[in-house]
Amino acid sequence: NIAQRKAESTQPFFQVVQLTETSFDPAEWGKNFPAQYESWAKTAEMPASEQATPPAGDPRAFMAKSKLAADPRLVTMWQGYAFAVEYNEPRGHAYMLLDQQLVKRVQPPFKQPGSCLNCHASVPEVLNAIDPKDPAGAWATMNKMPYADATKLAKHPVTCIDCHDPATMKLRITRPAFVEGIKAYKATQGIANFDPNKDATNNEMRAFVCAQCHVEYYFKGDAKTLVFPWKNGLTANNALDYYDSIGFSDFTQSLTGAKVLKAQHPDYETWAQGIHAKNGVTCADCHMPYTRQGAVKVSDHQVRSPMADEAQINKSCLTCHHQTEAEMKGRVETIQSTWKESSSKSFDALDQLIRDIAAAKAAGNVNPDWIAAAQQWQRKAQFFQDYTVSENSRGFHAPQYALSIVADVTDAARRGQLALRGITEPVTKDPAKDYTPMKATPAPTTAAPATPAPAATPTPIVNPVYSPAAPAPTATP
Amino acid sequence: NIAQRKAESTQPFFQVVQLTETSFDPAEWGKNFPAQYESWAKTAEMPASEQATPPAGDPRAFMAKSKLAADPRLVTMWQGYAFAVEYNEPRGHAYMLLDQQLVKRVQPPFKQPGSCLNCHASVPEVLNAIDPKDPAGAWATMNKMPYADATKLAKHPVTCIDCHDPATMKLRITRPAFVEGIKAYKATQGIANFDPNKDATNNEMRAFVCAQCHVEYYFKGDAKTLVFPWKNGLTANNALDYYDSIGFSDFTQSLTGAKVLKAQHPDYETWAQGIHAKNGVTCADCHMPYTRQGAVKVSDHQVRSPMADEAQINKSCLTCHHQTEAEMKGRVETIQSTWKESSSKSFDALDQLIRDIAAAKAAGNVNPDWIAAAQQWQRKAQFFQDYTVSENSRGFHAPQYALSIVADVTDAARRGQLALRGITEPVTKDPAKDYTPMKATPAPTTAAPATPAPAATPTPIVNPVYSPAAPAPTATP
Amino acid sequence: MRGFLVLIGAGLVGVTVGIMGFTFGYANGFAYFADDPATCKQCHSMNKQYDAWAKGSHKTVACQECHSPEKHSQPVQWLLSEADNGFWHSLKFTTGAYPTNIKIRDHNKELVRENCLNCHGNLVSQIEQPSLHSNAQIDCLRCHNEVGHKR
Ligand code: HEC
Ligand code: HEC
Ligand code: HEC
Ligand code: HEC
Ligand code: HEC
Ligand code: HEC
Ligand code: HEC
Ligand code: HEC
Ligand code: HEC
Ligand code: HEC
Ligand code: HEC
Ligand code: HEC
Ligand code: HEC
Ligand code: HEC
Ligand SMILES: [Ca+2]
Ligand SMILES: [Ca+2]
Repeated sequence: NIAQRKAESTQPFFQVVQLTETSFDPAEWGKNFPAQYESWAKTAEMPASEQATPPAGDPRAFMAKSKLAADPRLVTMWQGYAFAVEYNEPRGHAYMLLDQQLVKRVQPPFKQPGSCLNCHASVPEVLNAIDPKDPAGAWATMNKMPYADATKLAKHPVTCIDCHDPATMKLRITRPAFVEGIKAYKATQGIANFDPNKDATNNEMRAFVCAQCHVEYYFKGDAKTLVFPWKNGLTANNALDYYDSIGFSDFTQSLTGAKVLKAQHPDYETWAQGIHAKNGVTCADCHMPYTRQGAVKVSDHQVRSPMADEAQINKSCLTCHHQTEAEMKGRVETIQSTWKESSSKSFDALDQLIRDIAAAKAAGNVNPDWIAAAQQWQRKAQFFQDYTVSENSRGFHAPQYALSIVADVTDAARRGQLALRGITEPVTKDPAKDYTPMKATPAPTTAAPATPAPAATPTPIVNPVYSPAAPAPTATP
Repeated sequence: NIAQRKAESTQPFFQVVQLTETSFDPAEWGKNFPAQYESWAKTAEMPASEQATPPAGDPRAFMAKSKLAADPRLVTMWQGYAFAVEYNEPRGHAYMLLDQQLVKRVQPPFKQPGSCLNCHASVPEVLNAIDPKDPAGAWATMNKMPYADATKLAKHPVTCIDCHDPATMKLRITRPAFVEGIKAYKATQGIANFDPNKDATNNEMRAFVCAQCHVEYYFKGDAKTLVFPWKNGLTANNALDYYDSIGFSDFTQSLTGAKVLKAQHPDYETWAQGIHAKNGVTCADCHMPYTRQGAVKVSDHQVRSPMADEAQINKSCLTCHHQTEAEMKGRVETIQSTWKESSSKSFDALDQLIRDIAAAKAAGNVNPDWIAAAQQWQRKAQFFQDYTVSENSRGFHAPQYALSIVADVTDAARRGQLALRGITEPVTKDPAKDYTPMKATPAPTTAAPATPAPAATPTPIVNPVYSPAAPAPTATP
Repeated sequence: MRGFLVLIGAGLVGVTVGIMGFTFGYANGFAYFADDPATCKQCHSMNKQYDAWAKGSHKTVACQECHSPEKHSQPVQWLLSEADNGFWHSLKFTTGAYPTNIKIRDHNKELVRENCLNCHGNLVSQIEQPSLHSNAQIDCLRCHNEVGHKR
């Protein structure tokens, strides 16, 4: 009621308890910040339409839907890797620890390192359990531990202490992988020794806290150190160049023998290429919009899709856009369906390349150099396709950029199919300089000649036949 | 000074002359509307950086730059058609008639119909010269006339009377092709018998007047009637379906023998797929922004690029976007360079398909059915590539949509190259239903097996060998 | 039975009028009839617009000059609009049943559009001219929807 409203607006919160670096229990924080705590807890809510029934024996009442069932081309692409066995839609933060503990990817025969916890648990609590005196050392220990052991030390999913300084409530970065990653990235922009906890603006932090997890990553060496591949920049191309330069691959694709990469949720990197990022619109603006709570506005800690319902669209999009909720929904649907249609075509191209290489290996009569070239193209095509389907906005975070990745997938996959047949096509850098047009003789007229005679020397040869002595085409994806 | 301002503002214009349907001379209109007339005349201005030197004997002091020189892949693509001989950047409306009269495409050996005048001259004047009593009959006559004769009747480029009703100054449509086209398109939306001059809103008219010319078109039959292919809708796919359904092609590509289409400046159709169109932002908003003239504001009739200079960016973009001029310029550059990079890759794919087909025909040992299938793919790839490079905003009018066309080009061209080798790849419609993943045996583990054994029956066969008895692959682009 | 329903009906009207009276009075609904922007600001719901207005190009123009019919030339419309808006604002404010980002209703948007012309009629006389007899033809807000108070 109004009397209460008027009171609320003058006193936003009471300092009920003193919070410290060992206030691991979010309920403690909730005494000072009930609105944020309550909405944070609501990440356990899940619309019935998104729920799936867990297999027999699973302790969960419901889980998220399978992405493998929705598009089994994922299964083909991931042959030789744990993802081919189980991969689901993401859901609320409340489930991150549980869903990780129960996924088949951490069960035998698969083995995972403690590193996995970086993004699925309240890490300060884990490090404290390992060694309260030496967080850096504890982190190294956690990374190398078998997952099954490490996860026993974890008690909560991401919680207040992971994102906030208990003394000032300021946002802060708690993950070493991000500190290193953003330092490397800022260096490419000419900014040396960037430290997000000292140098970042408040607005940057509103994306950085999310970018500790919603990013592409790999585990480096035997130490299983979590690393973000940002040394060359944040694009998909930059990441591929980085992995190529260090000779890294996640697994050997078992159908083709290609050494391939796994791309995971590059939400932050993709957002960074879009127009929202360019205009300083952050993850928190859309996924944690300000919500009227009586007379004050608080950040909605029920992190979720801004399209969840009309009220959510109103809170997030309509802060900046003067359109109706229905119009904003329509915009998102148009972008996502354009992406979906195009990325399905590129997925076919990748799938067909994989089957082709498998068939060529089975046939046994194909030039091994051609196979090697095709595998090299598969590496690119597969990383890019994985990149775009693992990104969680289905094209929305950067619509044009996402489509440029899709276009590259098709080109790489189809070039791979041609390479497998001995055909290497050039890439035109500057058409005005390094390209000569092919012209028909005689000179063209409006009425085209009935039997055109191609003039230039026909390259490449159609259907080259394999002979082990033939010069090997160079593999240069 | 203030007194003068007040006088100007209460009397926005003096009805100096009475305008009628035979006021063909824009200078007459200029007596009533000096501001609009002066800016209209300024379309003859051309920045020095965009000027090229005409060939010897050409009456023009300067002309626009050659697009063929900037990207000679156009020359290869257009073998067998007049465009391969001359194709330039567009420039101001003042030049439309002259540039058409002097282009090599209307000189022998090429023959063009009077239809060409629809978009390059003040048409009411031409029709009046043919038959002042019967505009519809005069239009039919003009279309069929040889261009060389018809153009003698034209005196002005597009002028006031083409866009405005002389009695009310309201915007109006003067081109039958648009009246028919928009009627067909609106019918696909469930609106029957739409007549733009009666049913369109003022805001629609601010795009419709431009859409009389800045659209993809073809000349129908011997009557050479100008027609816009909008029966199925406004997308590139819709246009291709339309042409396929009536069995139309513009020319036979002389290198490959494929029956192909020419796409011309689909500026309106592309804009219509973008977010600006969805928000009612019209061509006039960006290309004819309001300009302060003393105490009144008027539409800038110097139709040109909104990026021409800072002042222009300010007038057009900054009305709605509260960023700086430099930021808006940056946005456009990002969009255009992403488009440029991707569309260059797709152009390579098309170019390589063309060379492949030419080589296959020259070699003479390739299954004719495979060649036919490849030609069919060329038709699609070439129409789409032409569509995206002939559109004048280099991706800006609908950034994501433009990239989806580019992605389709690569897919079609590369499928064509495969078809030429006897390989027909399926298209997955609903992966959850009509797709079966290929799985490796044994079951995958994190450590991938050293020698994977592909299980599923390998399809398709690598390097099929031509034998005239072999079953022909179906050509289904 | 019929009498019973009438009784309930009467009761409902009474309760409604009572709530109206309370909310309208307590939530300062009468402020709506004043011309001073500070009266709009009495509701925190209007803070965002007020703050942006105070920094904007129209800080010399009162809220009402855009959001109400012109008082002197259209007294009846003015009164009706004030009563309508005053009532709804008070009710929504009291019940809290309004979204985080409030949106202008269509008829109020139309009203704002017409008010632009009260001040800028001369300036836009040329661009309005092709459609002189239908004011609604050019929508100022398509380009200038942030003039009152940027979001
Ligand atoms: C760099 C951060 C990061 C690391 C490291 C990480 N994850 Fe995740 N994980 C995420 C994010 C973010 C999501 C939600 C977005 C998504 O599903 O794409 C997620 C989702 C999941 C999910 C639910 C969706 C799915 O994939 O089925 C599971 C299960 C999961 N991760 C398991 C693991 C395991 C096992 C590891 C270690 C091998 C791991 N994660 C390592 C960030 C990470
Ligand atoms: C995943 C990261 C994350 C977690 C976990 C998180 N917060 Fe926040 N929190 C944010 C962000 C982002 C903001 C916006 C800060 C800004 O704009 O300066 C925020 C803002 C706040 C604020 C400032 C007022 C407001 O609402 O904007 C409070 C108080 C707060 N959070 C309390 C909590 C509490 C209590 C918890 C645990 C129950 C928690 N937060 C967990 C990210 C997080
Ligand atoms: C500590 C790692 C971590 C941090 C930090 C983090 N996330 Fe997540 N996020 C995850 C994981 C893991 C999941 C998937 C959980 C699952 O499926 O069980 C997830 C899921 C999500 C989802 C899907 C929710 C749904 O209902 O479908 C969204 C949206 C999201 N995160 C956004 C954000 C935003 C925005 C931030 C920053 C304010 C953020 N995340 C910070 C790890 C993290
Ligand atoms: C301008 C608004 C906007 C911004 C900024 C934004 N997102 Fe999103 N995000 C969306 C929309 C819209 C979707 C699609 C939701 C859907 O399809 O239901 C989405 C989807 C997601 C999802 C999947 C949610 C789900 O339910 O499956 C995750 C995770 C996510 N975003 C994380 C992030 C992160 C991390 C950032 C910052 C680096 C970010 N987003 C920035 C609007 C935004
Ligand atoms: C904090 C401000 C802000 C929020 C919140 C916001 N946007 Fe935007 N949005 C912008 C800006 C700025 C642009 C760039 C265009 C412009 O200048 O108007 C933009 C552009 C867009 C575009 C066109 C660009 C593109 O990528 O295609 C779409 C679509 C869009 N927004 C949708 C959304 C949706 C959906 C949401 C909510 C989930 C949302 N926006 C939330 C500020 C915002
Ligand atoms: C449906 C309208 C339309 C028709 C019909 C049309 N044009 Fe054009 N023409 C345009 C537009 C719009 C431009 C400017 C945009 C561009 O260049 O893409 C243009 C540009 C040109 C140019 C300058 C750029 C260039 O292409 O070199 C020439 C020359 C030209 N047209 C000649 C012709 C000839 C010859 C014909 C008849 C065969 C013709 N036009 C038919 C609309 C048309
Ligand atoms: C009667 C046909 C016709 C109409 C109507 C027409 N245009 Fe054009 N437009 C052309 C032609 C033809 C050219 C190319 C002239 C040349 O290169 O000689 C052109 C050129 C242009 C250019 C390039 C100018 C430059 O300086 O590079 C722009 C921009 C343009 N038109 C926009 C528009 C807009 C916006 C409208 C509607 C308000 C419109 N046009 C109406 C036929 C037309
Ligand atoms: C939101 C603004 C906007 C709208 C709306 C818009 N355009 Fe454009 N247009 C641009 C920009 C930006 C460019 C790129 C200019 C450049 O690269 O110099 C462009 C380029 C063009 C060009 C080429 C100009 C040149 O100098 O080469 C033509 C022709 C054109 N547009 C016609 C149209 C037509 C016709 C419509 C409506 C159907 C339209 N535009 C709608 C912004 C717009
Ligand atoms: C290519 C089309 C085109 C041509 C040619 C053209 N106009 Fe316009 N004119 C427009 C458009 C579009 C508007 C904006 C009308 C609206 O929004 O209702 C306009 C508006 C006007 C207006 C209304 C005031 C204003 O500035 O918005 C006048 C007066 C006018 N034109 C005069 C002329 C005169 C005089 C000529 C010839 C010298 C001319 N026009 C040539 C398209 C054209
Ligand atoms: C009459 C209003 C208006 C004008 C003028 C205008 N825009 Fe926009 N623009 C919009 C709207 C509305 C959106 C959609 C996003 C939103 O709601 O903010 C948008 C979105 C955009 C976007 C993001 C969407 C995309 O396609 O990537 C870009 C970039 C953009 N505008 C650039 C420009 C440029 C450059 C100009 C000037 C040449 C311009 N705009 C002129 C209203 C306008
Ligand atoms: C009693 C508190 C209160 C006062 C005083 C108040 N408003 Fe409001 N106003 C609200 C609330 C609550 C809403 C949201 C209503 C909704 O979304 O349905 C609102 C919505 C609006 C709207 C958008 C919805 C519509 O009806 O079109 C406008 C415009 C507006 N107010 C203007 C004003 C002006 C101008 C004043 C001062 C003369 C004012 N308000 C005074 C509480 C108030
Ligand atoms: C009661 C009078 C009044 C009303 C009503 C009014 N304005 Fe203004 N407007 C002004 C004054 C005074 C200025 C400042 C003029 C100056 O500085 O020269 C102004 C300036 C402007 C400017 C230029 C500054 C800017 O913000 O870009 C625009 C545009 C404008 N008004 C549009 C509108 C629109 C649109 C409406 C209706 C929504 C409107 N005005 C309603 C009096 C008014
Ligand atoms: C299509 C976009 C558009 C529409 C619609 C529009 N305007 Fe404008 N307006 C502009 C532009 C652009 C300018 C800046 C012109 C300049 O200064 O060169 C402007 C300037 C103004 C100014 C400020 C002039 C000055 O120099 O301070 C006022 C006041 C104004 N408009 C009022 C209106 C009113 C009232 C309407 C509705 C009848 C309207 N506008 C409709 C685009 C528009
Ligand atoms: C110059 C004209 C002008 C003035 C002065 C003005 N407004 Fe507005 N107002 C508008 C316009 C225009 C809109 C519609 C914006 C849109 O299209 O979304 C609007 C919308 C609103 C809304 C709906 C929510 C929103 O932000 O769109 C509220 C509430 C509101 N005004 C309150 C006020 C208050 C309170 C004041 C005085 C402090 C005020 N207005 C002064 C022009 C004005
Ligand atoms: Ca990875
Ligand atoms: Ca055509």
